[in-house]
Amino acid sequence: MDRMEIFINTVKIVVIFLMMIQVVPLLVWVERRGSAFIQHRFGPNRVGPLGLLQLLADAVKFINKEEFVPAASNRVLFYLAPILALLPGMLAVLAIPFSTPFGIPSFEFMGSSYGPYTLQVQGAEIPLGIIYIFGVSSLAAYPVLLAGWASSNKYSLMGGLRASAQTISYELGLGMSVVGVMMLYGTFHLNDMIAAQEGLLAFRFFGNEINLPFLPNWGIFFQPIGFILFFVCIFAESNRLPFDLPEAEAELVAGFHTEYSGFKMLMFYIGEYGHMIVGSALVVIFYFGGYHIPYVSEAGLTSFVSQYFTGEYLVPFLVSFIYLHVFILKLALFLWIFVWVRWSLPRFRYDQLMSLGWKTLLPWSIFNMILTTVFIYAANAA
Amino acid sequence: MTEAISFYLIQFIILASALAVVLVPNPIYSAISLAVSMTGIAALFFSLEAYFIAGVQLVVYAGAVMVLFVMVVMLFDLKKEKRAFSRGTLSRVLKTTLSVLIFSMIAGALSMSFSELGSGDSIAKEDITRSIKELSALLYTKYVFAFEALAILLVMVIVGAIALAKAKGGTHAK
Amino acid sequence: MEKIWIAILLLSPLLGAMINGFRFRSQNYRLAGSIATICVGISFFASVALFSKLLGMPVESRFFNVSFFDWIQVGSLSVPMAFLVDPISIVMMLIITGVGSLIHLFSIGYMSHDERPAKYFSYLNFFIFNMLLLVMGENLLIMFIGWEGVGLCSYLLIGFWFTDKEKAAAGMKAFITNRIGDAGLLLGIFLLFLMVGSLSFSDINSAGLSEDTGWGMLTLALLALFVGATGKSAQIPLYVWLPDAMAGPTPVSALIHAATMVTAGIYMIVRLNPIFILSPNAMFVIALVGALTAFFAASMGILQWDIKKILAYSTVSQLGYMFLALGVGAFTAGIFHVMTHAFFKALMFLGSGSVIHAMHEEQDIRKMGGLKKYMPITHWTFVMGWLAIIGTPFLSGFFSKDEILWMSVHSPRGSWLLWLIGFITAGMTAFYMTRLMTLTFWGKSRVPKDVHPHESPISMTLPLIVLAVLSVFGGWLGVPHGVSSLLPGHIPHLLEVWFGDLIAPIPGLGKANYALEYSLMAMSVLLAAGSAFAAYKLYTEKESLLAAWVQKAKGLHNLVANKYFVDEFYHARIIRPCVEMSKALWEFVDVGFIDKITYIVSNAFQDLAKAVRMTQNGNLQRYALYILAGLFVSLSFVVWG
Amino acid sequence: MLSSIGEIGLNHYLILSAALFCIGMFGVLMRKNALVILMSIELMLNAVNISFVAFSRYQNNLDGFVMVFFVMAVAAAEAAVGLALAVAIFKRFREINIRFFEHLKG
Amino acid sequence: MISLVLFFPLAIALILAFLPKYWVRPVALFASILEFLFSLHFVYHFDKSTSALQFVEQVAWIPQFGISYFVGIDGISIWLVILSTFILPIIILASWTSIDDKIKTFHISLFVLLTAMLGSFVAMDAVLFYTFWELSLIPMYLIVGVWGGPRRIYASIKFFIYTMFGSVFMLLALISLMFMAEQQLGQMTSNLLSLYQLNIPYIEGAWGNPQALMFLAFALAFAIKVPMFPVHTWLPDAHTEAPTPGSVILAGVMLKMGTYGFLRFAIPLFPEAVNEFTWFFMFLGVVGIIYGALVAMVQPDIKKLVAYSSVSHMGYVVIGMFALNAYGVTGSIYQMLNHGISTGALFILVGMIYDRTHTRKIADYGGLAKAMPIFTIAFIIITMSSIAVPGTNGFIGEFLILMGTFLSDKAMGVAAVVGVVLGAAYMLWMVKKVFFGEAGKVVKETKLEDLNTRELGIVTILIIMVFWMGIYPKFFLDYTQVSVDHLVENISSYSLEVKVGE
Repeated sequence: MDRMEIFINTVKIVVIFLMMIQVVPLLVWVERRGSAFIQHRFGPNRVGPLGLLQLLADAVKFINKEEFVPAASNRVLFYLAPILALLPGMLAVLAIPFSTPFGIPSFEFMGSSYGPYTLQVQGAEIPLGIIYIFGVSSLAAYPVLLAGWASSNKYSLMGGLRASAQTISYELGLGMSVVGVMMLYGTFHLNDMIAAQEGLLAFRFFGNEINLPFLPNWGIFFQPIGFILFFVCIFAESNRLPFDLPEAEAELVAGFHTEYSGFKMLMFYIGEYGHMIVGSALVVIFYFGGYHIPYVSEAGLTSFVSQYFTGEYLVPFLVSFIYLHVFILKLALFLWIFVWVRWSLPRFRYDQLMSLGWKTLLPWSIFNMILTTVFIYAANAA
Repeated sequence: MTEAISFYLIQFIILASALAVVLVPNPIYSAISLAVSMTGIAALFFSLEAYFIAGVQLVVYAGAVMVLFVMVVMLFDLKKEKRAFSRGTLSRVLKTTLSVLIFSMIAGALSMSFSELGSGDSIAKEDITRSIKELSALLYTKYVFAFEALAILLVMVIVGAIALAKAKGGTHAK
Repeated sequence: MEKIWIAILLLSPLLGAMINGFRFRSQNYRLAGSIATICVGISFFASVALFSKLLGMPVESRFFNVSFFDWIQVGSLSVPMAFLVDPISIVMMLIITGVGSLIHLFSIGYMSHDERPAKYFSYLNFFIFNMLLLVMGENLLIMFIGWEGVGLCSYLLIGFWFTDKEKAAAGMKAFITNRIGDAGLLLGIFLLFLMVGSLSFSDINSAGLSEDTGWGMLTLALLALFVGATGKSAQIPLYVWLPDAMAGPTPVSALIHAATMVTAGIYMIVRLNPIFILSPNAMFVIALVGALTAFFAASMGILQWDIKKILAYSTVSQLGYMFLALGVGAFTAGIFHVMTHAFFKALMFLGSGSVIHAMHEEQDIRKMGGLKKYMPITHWTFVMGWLAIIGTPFLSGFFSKDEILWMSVHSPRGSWLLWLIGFITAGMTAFYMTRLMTLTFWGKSRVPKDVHPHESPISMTLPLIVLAVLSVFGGWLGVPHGVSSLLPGHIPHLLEVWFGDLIAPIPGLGKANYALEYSLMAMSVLLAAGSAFAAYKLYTEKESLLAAWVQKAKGLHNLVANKYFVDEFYHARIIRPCVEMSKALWEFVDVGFIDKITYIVSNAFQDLAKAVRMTQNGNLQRYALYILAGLFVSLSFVVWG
Repeated sequence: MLSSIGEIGLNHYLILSAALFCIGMFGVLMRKNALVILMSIELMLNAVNISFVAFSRYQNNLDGFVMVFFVMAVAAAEAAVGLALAVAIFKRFREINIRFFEHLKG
Repeated sequence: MISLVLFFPLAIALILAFLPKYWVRPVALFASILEFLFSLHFVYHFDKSTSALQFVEQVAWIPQFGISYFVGIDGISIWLVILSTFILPIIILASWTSIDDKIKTFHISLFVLLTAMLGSFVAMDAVLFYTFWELSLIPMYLIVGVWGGPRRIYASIKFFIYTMFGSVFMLLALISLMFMAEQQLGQMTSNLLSLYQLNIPYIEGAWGNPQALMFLAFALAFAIKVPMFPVHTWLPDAHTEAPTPGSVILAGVMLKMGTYGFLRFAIPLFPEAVNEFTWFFMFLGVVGIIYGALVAMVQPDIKKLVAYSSVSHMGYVVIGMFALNAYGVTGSIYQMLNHGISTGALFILVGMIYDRTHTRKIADYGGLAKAMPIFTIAFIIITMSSIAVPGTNGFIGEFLILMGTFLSDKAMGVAAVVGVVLGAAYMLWMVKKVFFGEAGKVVKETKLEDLNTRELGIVTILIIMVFWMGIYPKFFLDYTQVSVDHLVENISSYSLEVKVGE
């Protein structure tokens, strides 16, 4: 790994990070427009076409707002919390594979030659993707907690405690529901998982090959229960409705970020949306074939592209490009579901939330795990 | 070289935050420093190519245990302590001296026995997935008894912790 | 055949005891008394049967030795459950069952007002059983069963009215005093076993032990046995229990404390006479103790006011005579006196019982007097007993007592001193018995107004009559040679003939000097008559004179009236120190010393523990420091070691 | 001595581990606050974990990893109970001084 | 068969743990009777003509040290085994109503205790013996400490520490014996039969005299258990504070473990030392007899009086044993049984009256005979057995002991005979105060009921035993005779054989 590659990778990571940040205002817009759509009203439509420039206006507002810090607060932590809030989402997104890798031909720069390189459309190819993501996102409890405490406000503290408790509780269900997926694909590697979902539905059952060519070979067909559990947990993890107890307006004003305003508030938003993105991306990867197109294999796509374009580097790049958009499309769909759900379902009570987490999701995920084990055994039994 | 740099960086973070844990009089900073330290240790494991362990370290320690600590500290609303250290000049001197002495003894002993332990060259990079499979195989065969014992321990701990936390203050209850 | 007779003989009273024992709550005194009396009657019948069998056997083998089963067998000690019926034991058996059945009969009437007659008869039957074991035992150990058994029954019967503390205490006193004697007896048994290697009477008597003129082992053994005898037969120094034993029902006093149990010691010595004869020193001690007991007991009897106590001291005194006889080697005379004494003393006790019954449990002779007219049968039978005991010529007491006095002079083991004591005692006996008669039956009536004396029922008077007859004529079984030579038809000394070889002859016994014997006899008859007359006079007409004498010899009177302060002496010098010492042992040795040592040791450990505990003050960080120090030390070994 | 600064070997990890351990130990010994003591214990446990992983990695042996798992599980358990104890103590004394545990002596 | 008898109670203890409370008593009673019937197997199949060990079972336990599970019965131990199993149903019956707290634990303790006691009597391996010996402490400790009187904790700890103190020395001596076995036999062993073969050096008059030291170490442990004179003070406290069944089992069986230990271990293992110290132990025994009797005389508490009488009675057992002749040894074995029956019965009777009046102060009683005639009769019969009136069991034992003692040492014999008198004195004194005289305080105040059927049953069984053993002792003595003869004849080179064909 030479310096240039490091440089390229750094640039790539920065780009991915920036992309994630840029998605946030977009999502805010979607959220507001979407909620208006669902509630049969207009939403922001004054600034720019379709109100798209509202995002910019908001950004300006955020930046220019007064820096308000409660007098009794712990200043260090008060500032630290929003910064930390960015971290989990940011780090987790690095491990998401958005598309197939493509090559970069060798080139000369400043008198020395570099390359050729293979570029992953992914922050870093981390060997144990899932573990890494879980590990990093488990840190998400801190900012909330710190923010709540540092604000020196009862509502904030309550919100922070609720949030962290919720995060920890649902992390269990989350982790357990994914175990099924891991067992199914026999790997922690996200790329391998995506690769395994290529093509049409085929599996073994008591040693018999069974093909169902009318369906794509997606995880959801193998893990329906796991999918539901995982999806629910993702909602809870990202503190969104119907699990937004930490910031339940009616009870806690705005929970842990009651005292936050302006840019710091924005950072919490970024963190939250980052979670949504990572969660949606994981759903796509685990259960919906990642960047793969249904009924179209990678080889098929390559040959299709090769019909119109040639070039050792160009074709993979284009394939990668197509896959990237397929992935983004799928991602967007799930992000929309997030928004949809938010405006459709009422909020749980806190005890209902906890009992749902511990008494429903966790047992079911364990049941799913056992079921998966049995099926895997059945599949290989001859 | 990169390895060395990253090692020293991580090492610096770990030790600095560990010292902060011990020395900072405010428990909340201690807790946060510890979380940082844990994350640093996870990074160290990562650099040692123990990815799974690193992930678990993050999930268990940084993600769960330390959150609990922070929560408890916050619940009790512990402020900066006036006297963070226990009393007794003699015992303080003794404790400090002994800690330092023991560290220097271990370090000295390690340095002197450097050649015997071999260097990092012998690291064989392995297929990580396979190594995790081996790890789990080991866990469920050779160490299965310990594993089951651990399960029992955890159940007992759950019960015990709940009982303790729910207790009304025992015989000292006012 | 004789096995069955013996079994019947023994088991019949036991069966009676058990029947009455299991229905001890019963108040039906007639049924209980009948059962008991019949059971003893059966025994008596069996005794007679055995007696007649013995009569029909040749002299050399005139005994039954019947073994039922092996009782104890350890090492070379083999004790069979065996019984010996020979001329000596048959005499005792006849006395026991005969007098016993009469007393049982008497008891039916006597106990008619009692709450627990069945229990009483059960005890009484059990006593008979034990007494039979005592006399029939073929070896010392069987005898010992009976020996302790009669003690037990005596204890139970003395304390029969246990709600009275005094009576319970009297029972206990009897048992414990007897126990002291028993301890001696046990030692004697051990010594004999050591010397002979067997406990069987026949083995011991025919072991061929050599004469012990000094104070050798044999003498010691015999003295140990004699200690046992002093306990059971109430001799100095262990006689104290017998007067107190009068706390029991009067028939009990008659049966146990006059006729049978107290003679066990005499029986035992007679049983072992061939070896007793071998030790002159032991014999002398026995004679001396017997003579002294006779004397002192008689003197104490003079000043008693309790009718039964007088009889009790009289019994002790008469027992002293018997031991005197044994001590001088006149074993036959001893047994003879046992027999006659059984008759007249039982008679007098039963008579006194009749009186007491009539007087509603009043025993003080100062509150009696003139009872003659109220209860003529009792009076006349009592007169027979009185005459017998004071030695009226040709009545039973005369023959036996004078034989003893004569033998104490005549026998080479005897001496004039012994005779003198016996002679004076005979005078005193006449005195106090006459005093008793005078105050009780004759003279003015001092009976309280609310008491109406009456004659007892036939079941009580019948035994009196039978015993009176026996008291009068019983002496003819042992007519002394001297007297016999005077009498027409030469009635021989039947007992002597009957015992034959069983009684070892006294070595060196010379030819009898009949003249001396006659004169001694005359002297004692005169003395008895004189003192009897004096007593009558003093207690009927010359009471002022008596009072003056008492006034003059105040100290002596006081001493004698208080029984020489022996009880007080025992209490103050033996029992109390013993208890005090025990208390001291408990408080100072057990609690004060041994426990204290353990406390000191344990406190030392506790203090040490306290010191160590300072390191365990609960300070967790201190603990951690210890761990660290340990780690440091062990690491030091690794690094520098 | 260390052969070179640049080359990272097993000893580096071990010394790091030792340092971390001693820091934790120092905390256990010196701090008054029971919570901080618990944290220090976590530090010590992690120090042990580091040396386990390092050994395991350098000796090509997976047993060390397994041990790390166990250590972690036990540490988590210890933290749970320790915190519950701290809560109990806090309820009583409104403070979490380690000296209050002395009241537990019988 | 021994193992069955030995571990059946343990199994029952386990079963009891899982039974509902109201089943515990009936099951325990039934099991204890069954156990007694099992143990009668030994009586029926015992070969009286040999001194060899019978019913032997041997399984290696810790073969590295030559320790084995080795059990057997001979004439010395057979009746003690039967006594233990005989006492248990009686105890369970006697505690039927008096123990109403934690009955399950109580019965479990009883059964475990039975196993421990039986184990000590049948163990023919020194380490096995030691194991059972120590095991017996724990249930007894619990029985005294949990169900005892007001000062139960003090008493139980005193009991425990005293006994433990002695046992430690025994363990030391035991270990050195095993090492000696390694030197002499080439292999470590704790098999008693092998240990008998050892030639333990005896150096006359030397302080480091190994045999004497080992003997004293063993003797200390046994003497404390017996208990002999200077180390007896735990007994009155333990007896007074223990509940009735505890006292019964303590007096009835546990004390015998000490005297049995003397007979099985101390005497045959160390013949020269025994020779040297015989006078000393006889002296202590005699002191114990007289001292116990004297101190019993002034006790204000019935139970304490009976406890001191135990000291006195056990003194007889000790002197009988050290007489080292057939009479003495037989007598002391017999006296162990007697003491078990009669002192046990006394404790049961005292317990019965205590249940009714809740006082044991002699001064509170008086005139009880009027209120409870049957009880009185029973008590007096047992008293007679205790003071060794002929015809009862006590006489046979005491007579043989006194005779044996007298034959071996006259002075001791004479002194011991004094105890006979004192024994009668304190018992009768107590009987007089409690049963006779006018009605005392509690007798007046309490409505006393005479013995009920259950109590009468217990007492009747015991009284039958009293008379059976007193009237036909041959039945019992026949079993012990050969073994005892073998012991006293070969005292300097004792050895035991295992019955051939086992």
